Amino acid sequence: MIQNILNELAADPWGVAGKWFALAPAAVLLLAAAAAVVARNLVRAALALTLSFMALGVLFISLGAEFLGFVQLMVYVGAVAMLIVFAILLTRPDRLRRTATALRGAGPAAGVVIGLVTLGGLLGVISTSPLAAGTKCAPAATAPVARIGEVLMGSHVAALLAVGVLLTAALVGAAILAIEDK
Amino acid sequence: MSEFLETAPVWLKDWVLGLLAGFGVPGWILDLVAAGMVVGTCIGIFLGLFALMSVMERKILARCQNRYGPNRVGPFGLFQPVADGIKMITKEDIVPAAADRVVHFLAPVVMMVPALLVLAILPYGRDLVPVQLDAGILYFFAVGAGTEVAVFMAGWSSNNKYSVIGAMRAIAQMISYEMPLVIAALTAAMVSGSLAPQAIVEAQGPAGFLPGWYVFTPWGFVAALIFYTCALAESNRCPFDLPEGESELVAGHLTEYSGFKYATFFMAEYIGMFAICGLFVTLFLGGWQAPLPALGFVPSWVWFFAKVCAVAGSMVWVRATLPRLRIDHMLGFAWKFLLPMGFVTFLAAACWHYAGRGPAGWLASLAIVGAAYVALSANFSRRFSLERRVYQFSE
Amino acid sequence: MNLQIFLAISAVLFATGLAAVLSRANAILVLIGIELMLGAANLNFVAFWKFSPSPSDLTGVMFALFSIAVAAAEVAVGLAIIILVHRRMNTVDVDDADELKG
Amino acid sequence: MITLPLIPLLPLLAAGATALMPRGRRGPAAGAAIFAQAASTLLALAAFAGTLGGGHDGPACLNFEWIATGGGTLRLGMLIDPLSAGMALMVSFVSLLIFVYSLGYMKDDANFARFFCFLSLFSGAMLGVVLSNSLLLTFACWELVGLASYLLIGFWFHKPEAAAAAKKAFLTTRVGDMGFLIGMLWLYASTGTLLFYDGGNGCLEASAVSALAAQTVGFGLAASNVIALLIFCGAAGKSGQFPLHVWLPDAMEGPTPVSALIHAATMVAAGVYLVARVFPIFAATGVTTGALVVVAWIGAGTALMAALIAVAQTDIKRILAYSTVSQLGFMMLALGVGSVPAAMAHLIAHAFFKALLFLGAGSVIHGVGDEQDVRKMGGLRKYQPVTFLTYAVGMMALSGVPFFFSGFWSKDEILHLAHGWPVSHVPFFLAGAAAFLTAFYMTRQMCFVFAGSYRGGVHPHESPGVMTLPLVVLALFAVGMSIPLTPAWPWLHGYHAGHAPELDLARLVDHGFLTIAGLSVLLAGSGIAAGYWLYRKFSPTDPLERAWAGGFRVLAGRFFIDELYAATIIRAFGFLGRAAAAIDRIISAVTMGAAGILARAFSALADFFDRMGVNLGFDSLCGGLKDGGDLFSSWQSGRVQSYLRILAAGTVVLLFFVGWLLS
Repeated sequence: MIQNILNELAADPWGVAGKWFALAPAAVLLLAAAAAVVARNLVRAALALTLSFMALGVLFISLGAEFLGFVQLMVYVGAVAMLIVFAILLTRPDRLRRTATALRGAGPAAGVVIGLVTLGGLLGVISTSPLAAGTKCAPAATAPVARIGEVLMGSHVAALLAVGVLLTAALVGAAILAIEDK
Repeated sequence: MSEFLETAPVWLKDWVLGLLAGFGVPGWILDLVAAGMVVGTCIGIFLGLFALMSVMERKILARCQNRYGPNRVGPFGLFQPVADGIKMITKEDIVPAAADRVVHFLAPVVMMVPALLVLAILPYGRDLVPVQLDAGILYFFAVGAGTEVAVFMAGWSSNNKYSVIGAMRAIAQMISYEMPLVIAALTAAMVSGSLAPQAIVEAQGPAGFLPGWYVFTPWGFVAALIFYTCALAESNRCPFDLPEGESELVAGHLTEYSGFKYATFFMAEYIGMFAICGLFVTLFLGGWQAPLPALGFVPSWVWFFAKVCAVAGSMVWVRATLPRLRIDHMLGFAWKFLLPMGFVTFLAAACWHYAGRGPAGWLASLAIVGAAYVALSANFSRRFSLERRVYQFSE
Repeated sequence: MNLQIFLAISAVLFATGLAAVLSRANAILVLIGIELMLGAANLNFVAFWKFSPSPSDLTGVMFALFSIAVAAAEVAVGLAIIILVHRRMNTVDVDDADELKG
Repeated sequence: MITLPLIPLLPLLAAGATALMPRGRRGPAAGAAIFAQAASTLLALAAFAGTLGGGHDGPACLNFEWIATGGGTLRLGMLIDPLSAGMALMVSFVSLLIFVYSLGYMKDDANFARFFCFLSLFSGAMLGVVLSNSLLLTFACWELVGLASYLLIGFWFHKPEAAAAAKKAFLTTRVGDMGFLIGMLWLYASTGTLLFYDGGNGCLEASAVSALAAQTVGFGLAASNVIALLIFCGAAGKSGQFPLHVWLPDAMEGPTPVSALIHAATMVAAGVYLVARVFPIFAATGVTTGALVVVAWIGAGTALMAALIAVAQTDIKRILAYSTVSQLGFMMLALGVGSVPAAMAHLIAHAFFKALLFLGAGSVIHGVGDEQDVRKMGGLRKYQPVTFLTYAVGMMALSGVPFFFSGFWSKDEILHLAHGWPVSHVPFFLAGAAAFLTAFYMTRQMCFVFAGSYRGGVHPHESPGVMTLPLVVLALFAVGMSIPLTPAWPWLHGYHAGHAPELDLARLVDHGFLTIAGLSVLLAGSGIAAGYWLYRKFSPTDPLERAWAGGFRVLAGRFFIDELYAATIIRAFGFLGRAAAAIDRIISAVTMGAAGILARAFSALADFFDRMGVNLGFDSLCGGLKDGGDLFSSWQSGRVQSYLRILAAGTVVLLFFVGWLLS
């Protein structure tokens, strides 16, 4: 295994480096996500989440979905992360109460165990699935902006309108929920 | 001669690469060198512009206020930025004891990164685009979103109430003004049918002997004004500089920064301002296109930077002219005036396009934006009608 | 670089989010977990699109795009609910909001 | 042709612009509404002029693709043909007059701008109904019209009666619209299109209609008949036909211009128009069978019933409202006996003189200080001369005074057609009785309002010019419309059929016509004479009430239909409630009894065990049960997260199980 990698490295160092470098965003993504989940400080969790969003966007871009990656950055980093930050600052717990961010007790442990079991199951399925083993990367798969526009305004136009309505409804609903009672 | 000047930067790069290839340097090193030359040139030019701007701003402000401005260091005070830089670097770097040290340190870095990243897609000249991106405009805004994170990091990590308030105000302002900014930018993208900056510039080529810049159409003029206003707000410039208002918030999220970190923030804000001016020029002022075809002998990149400097200079002028707004007025302006106006401009641009881009479209879009302006401004100004000032103790 | 790697990354991300949802007490962290799970799903969509036989249909990308839009709406409403709960009960701890206790 | 969509769009745009204006911008709001309405009237006039030439085969359509869904495309369209052009011109012109009138009537209302916004919305939606070439678009505009009607009836929502009336109107018409919706879906399922005319593929064109007629759905009914009856449910709701007429009189709680525009001239006629528009479906299996028979019977019955009720009402607007219901019944009767032109003739004539009557009533109400009870008026002839004269014109047109009033000719033609209906003669007699009563109650109202001496408190005055001008214009039309309606020069029939009419005075002395015309002159004359004789002197008790108090009370109580509905619904629910309570009692008695027996047996057993085995661990058993209860209770922790954990664990286990099953 290691010998294979070394041989490959000797043959085409730049290609191999590129290959591993392409997985760097994935590593950042997973580490940042883990940091967000275990953080004690809520704001740091939000910042780690922001980093993981950025890494996910970069991953999308490296997979050829440039437009989607930019949308991910714009929506999640520009809007969702900031919303979460605002929510954190607006709901600071009282100093007297427990901060309740610690990972303790049987319940949380059970949650972690369920997460791990799920992970095991998923990885097992992925490693044995014939679908995953057979397919190779299709380098031609890109999503040009013009094509996205055509698809969005063509066969998906009903969904686009529905999303517009949904977002408007969510905006109004969120405002009504969070508005101060006069 | 003009052809040579036009292609001189590209020629220079090719020459260096050819020289290196002649020495038998491997291909991946050549790639690195090519990228490094482009990046280095961009950063170098914009740092130079920043230095020039920092002194020119003070001198223009001084002119506007009937005084001299810096004139001690070097001829006409032109070496002032050097002195400032030395001062900034040698100052002590103070971190508050209660601060979150890691985030406090990272904030200026995170601030600087998007400011530099967005420079990659601007078309500086006919052949000078560092990265040709299909969705360049979207990239600009997507990467620009990182600035908000940086501001929040700076404000929160300082552990100081003024910093947090300043940061939250800055973020609220940026998010609010980002909407009309994007809408205004999208009108230009829609009309030129592309999100690629170079394609947008090419779509604004000369129409006969007149420039085909979008700012010379009714919808384009309005969209340019909206974009310009939002650009001022996005780069936290006067009259929208209240997040860092020194008289109310002791400089907001910058309160606890000093020395080189402060200089980094300062620099990032100025480079961000240049970048957004560059986008403004690209979208509405014809990018590197010469104003008149007859002036085409001047290299395109000269035109680009001339326009950027002119727009940046006008921002200084605005700063010297207008007072600072109140926060609710500022947010209300974005949501109740700029955003609806942006939507109407969108509609007007579509009308202009479907009416054949000729005089008919011109009149139709003029009518639409005119009617919307009258209706919206009447509605908006009614809420903020100024009352007659009463002098309580003067009688 | 094959599909499996991306599916594995997505699985780890999903499990991380699930663990957060099931074990963190703070409602905002629960929401963060949900966002991670949604991100994992989007990554799956994009990966399957990338390795699909007909990528020019853009099905996966479209699905991810709409899922991002829906997620944005979900975050807005979710955070509004959290703020409302905080205002009413002065807590953002999901375990403290147990008025339906048997 | 290309300007066709502008006719409904302009008022809609005006409504949108008015809605966005800040409160209290009265001038711009009214200006925008009236300007848009005037422009759309001009466009309608141009479209009407375009259809005048004749010789057109079929309607001119403007179809377009509205939205592309995954499987196919949904198409909408506009059309112009004599039917819709005449209706559009009438609607836009009457609307324009009523807009102008509202300037005066609503002058002092605080929500003046809102009123014009709603009026514009209504007018745009109504024109959409008229000009639509797709049942779907018709339905959408139909519901918009209903919304506008709801908003305008409840315009003075601070009055509880107005709010209740708005709700009643909305819900009652919704009952009919449900039928309409089902009919529309059925039509779409059977024909695959909702476009009326689409170059041979529309749902009203020969191929689709004959396919519908050939399809039998059960009880010997053709699909076309069932669909037609379902659509007629919607039309009956909107046009106030029995049994859905109850909302229309209550709708008079709205401002009077609204009553005139919506609840007399245009919206209530939309039902008639709808039936006329989809007439090919109604007539798919012939004009003397199927759905049209139902339409004719309901029309005739409604005409007589509403006329009877109108005789005993005292509210000036309610009398007119029941009269409207009655006249709509006439129109439905005309459609039922198979004549679209006759129905449209009466519709258009009625629109003008009924709008005139309502506006006149508004002028009266305005003049006597918002009093609506006719017993408290009287002698207004002297104080409001213009209103009196125009009102008299409207009254004579409605009563069918011969020769110079449009109502005479259109009603006469309906009577004539009903007489010639091969199915039954009963509707003809019902309609004749209704015509007599119409003349009677209108005379009664005139006597109450304008004759005698003034009995009210406020000093009456004539209304301003902006209100009387529309009255005069409408009065001219009420008279002038008689010209294109005479059988001697049947212009309207020719217009609908697409050829030029010719003058033939011989038709006036045709034997069949003379009989019916003579009869109808007799009916109108005797109605007026009876009314004048009974009411020439005012008395606080109605002469009819003195003659037969019981019958009068039934009429004044509107046949107690409202009460009947309330009683049946309340009784149905009451019965359900009592039944549920009874079942509850039985079950609880049985279970309690059984539980009592069991408990007694158990207590005996417990007593036994208590004595015999307290020390054998019974206490510990109780403790165990309690612990079990606590355990179960603690599962109901109320904590979302623990529920989630269990859910997730269950899902994971299930997934593994399914995976194991599959592998």
